Amino acid sequence: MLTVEKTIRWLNLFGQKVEEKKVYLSELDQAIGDGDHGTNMARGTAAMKTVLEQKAYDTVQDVLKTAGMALLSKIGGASGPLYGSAFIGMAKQAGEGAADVSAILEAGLEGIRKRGNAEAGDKTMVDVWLPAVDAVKNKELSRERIDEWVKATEPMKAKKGRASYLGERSIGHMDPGAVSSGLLFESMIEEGVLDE
Amino acid sequence: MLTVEKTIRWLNLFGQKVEEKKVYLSELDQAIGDGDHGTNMARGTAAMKTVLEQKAYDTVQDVLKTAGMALLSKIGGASGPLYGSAFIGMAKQAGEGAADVSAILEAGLEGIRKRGNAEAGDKTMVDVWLPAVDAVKNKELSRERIDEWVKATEPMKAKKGRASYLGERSIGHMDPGAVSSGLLFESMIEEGVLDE
Amino acid sequence: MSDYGVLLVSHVPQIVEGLSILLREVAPDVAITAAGGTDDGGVGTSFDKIQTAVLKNAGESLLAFYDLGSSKMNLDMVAELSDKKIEIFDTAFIEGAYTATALLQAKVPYHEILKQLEPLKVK
Amino acid sequence: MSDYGVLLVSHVPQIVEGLSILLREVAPDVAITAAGGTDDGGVGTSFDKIQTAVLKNAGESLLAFYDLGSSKMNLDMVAELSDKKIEIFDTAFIEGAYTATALLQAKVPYHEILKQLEPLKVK
Ligand SMILES: Nc1ncnc2c1ncn2[C@@H]1O[C@H](COP(=O)(O)OP(=O)(O)O)[C@@H](O)[C@H]1O
Ligand SMILES: Nc1ncnc2c1ncn2[C@@H]1O[C@H](COP(=O)(O)OP(=O)(O)O)[C@@H](O)[C@H]1O
Ligand SMILES: [Mg+2]
Ligand SMILES: [Mg+2]
Ligand SMILES: [Mg+2]
Ligand SMILES: [Mg+2]
Repeated sequence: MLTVEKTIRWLNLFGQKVEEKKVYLSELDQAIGDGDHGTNMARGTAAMKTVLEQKAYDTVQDVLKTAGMALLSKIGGASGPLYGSAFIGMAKQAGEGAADVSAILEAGLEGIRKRGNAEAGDKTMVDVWLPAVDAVKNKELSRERIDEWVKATEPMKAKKGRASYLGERSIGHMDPGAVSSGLLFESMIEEGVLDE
Repeated sequence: MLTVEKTIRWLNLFGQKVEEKKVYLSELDQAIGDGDHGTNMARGTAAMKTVLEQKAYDTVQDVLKTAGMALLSKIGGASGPLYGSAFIGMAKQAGEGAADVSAILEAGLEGIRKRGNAEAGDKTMVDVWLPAVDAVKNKELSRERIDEWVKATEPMKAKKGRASYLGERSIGHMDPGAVSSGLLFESMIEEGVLDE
Repeated sequence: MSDYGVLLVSHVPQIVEGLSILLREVAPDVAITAAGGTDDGGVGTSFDKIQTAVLKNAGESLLAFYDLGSSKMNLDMVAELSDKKIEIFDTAFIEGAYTATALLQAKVPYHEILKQLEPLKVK
Repeated sequence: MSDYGVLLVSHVPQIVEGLSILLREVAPDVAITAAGGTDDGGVGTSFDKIQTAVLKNAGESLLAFYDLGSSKMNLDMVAELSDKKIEIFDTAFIEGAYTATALLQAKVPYHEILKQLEPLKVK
């Protein structure tokens, strides 16, 4: 279950991983996009860290909503409104009760899908979120499986986002947003968010 | 027939009329375009005047070509390549013989049509050039008739150029390029270009 | 002032600056506001800049145009949170904005403008 | 350097400056040159500026994009007088230029690029 502290630890670990992988994420984006996914995400998560430190939070909903607004405002690329919608969706669901992590993540996925209209197989972050949410539901999320989903975007042909302009040429590269989403789910495992 | 001197006098009178009607031409363009036809034409004809004064010309072809390049380079709006193409077309035809004014003007009209693909009734300068070239052929060009053709663009619905974006709303205004073309033909009459 | 305004969203500040110049020339009476680039002027779109452009626009009902898909997502979010009615057009960015603005200036009715924008849809 | 280059022609200098920034980000290896505004920086197009942009472009064969119809006429004239092969596309200006440039960067063959530009035709 999510508590205020666990949520903040989760998000800060995510930010730390994004910062560490910043160059790598941008390199992935250079191949099939505009090469800024790493700097975008690092700018967003840095802003998120700052606001999360600025005051004490009473509810998980509040933490998630604040994080979402920071990501939305500061990322500056497509991933801004997407992660923003995910976190705002999760916040709304957390308002109904923070115990059901699976329902919260499901609401995050819904936020992303509503915003970007991507389907499974379109070579986007949805290709990690979709199976991850399912795995959380079945209590079988693991680092190995996350890696598999991320890698599975490599042979896909992009149908959404900048990579979709490349058509066939988008094949053979991992999707940067899938990789950053992988970091988000990894951080969940590592911070014990999924433990009962 | 055209001589070097007559051609230069014709073009300078045209430039003078354009300068006098500069504000009016721009006002017409404000109603159905971007309001710059007067300044565009005045800039072009001023540049034309300068180059025509810069050296002595041996042939009518040379005068027309020089004038065309000045208009093309300096007008800056759609009328630049249109008048430019007209004069370059006329220059080419004048190379075949400067006596046949009617054939020269016909070549000018061809230049405009090739460049802009406008048909009769599209509410463009073509709606003056087309009947004017015909009238010259039949030796019946007059100031009154020119005025009629210019005014006849008022009820037309624009199909080419910026005015065409307005659809029905382009109706009820004279076409600025038709008005400036009227000045060109008026100047021909006044400088005796059409006299035998 | 018409109750319609035009909102321009682009990845690069210069693009909307230039487009605003182009549009003001043909439509001096139409309310036009723009958001270009990220908060720090880089390539991208800024939710905050879009929100400011919506607020600053004198129009109550906005016709919005954008360059690439990601600006549309930011626009969408602003539209959902805004009190103004914001219609986002999936038209060719510059051509659609030019057409709509010129028609607004000529006081062409809204439904007629929609019809003229239809063939410019490319996204 | 590919033998294809991209040529951008607009009525306003800022529009092509901004568009060049957008394109260079996704296509650092594609030759891109631009002509915007009249000789004195006003709104319009300049035959001379277009001619210079053609000459400065490292590409031998140019894919040209423009904003409004009158820039096309100037482009046409430059194309007729130039030694380079210049293909003018009647596509959505920004969207067409973005698509073509991204595909050139990805070394997609020319005929395939033409196919992808087809649905972006709006003029
Ligand atoms: N419509 C969409 N739906 C879901 N995810 C998307 C969509 N468009 C883009 N993305 C994700 O966003 C990532 C790119 O983000 P980023 O580089 O920050 O933005 P931008 O493309 O604007 O530069 C992609 O790798 C992809 O995962
Ligand atoms: N395709 C075309 N064919 C013929 N004439 C045209 C065409 N497009 C525009 N024109 C003429 O050009 C005139 C506008 O010229 P101008 O205002 O100088 O250029 P712009 O429209 O680029 O500002 C119109 O009044 C019309 O007569
Ligand atoms: Mg990117
Ligand atoms: Mg980006
Ligand atoms: Mg004009
Ligand atoms: Mg103009």
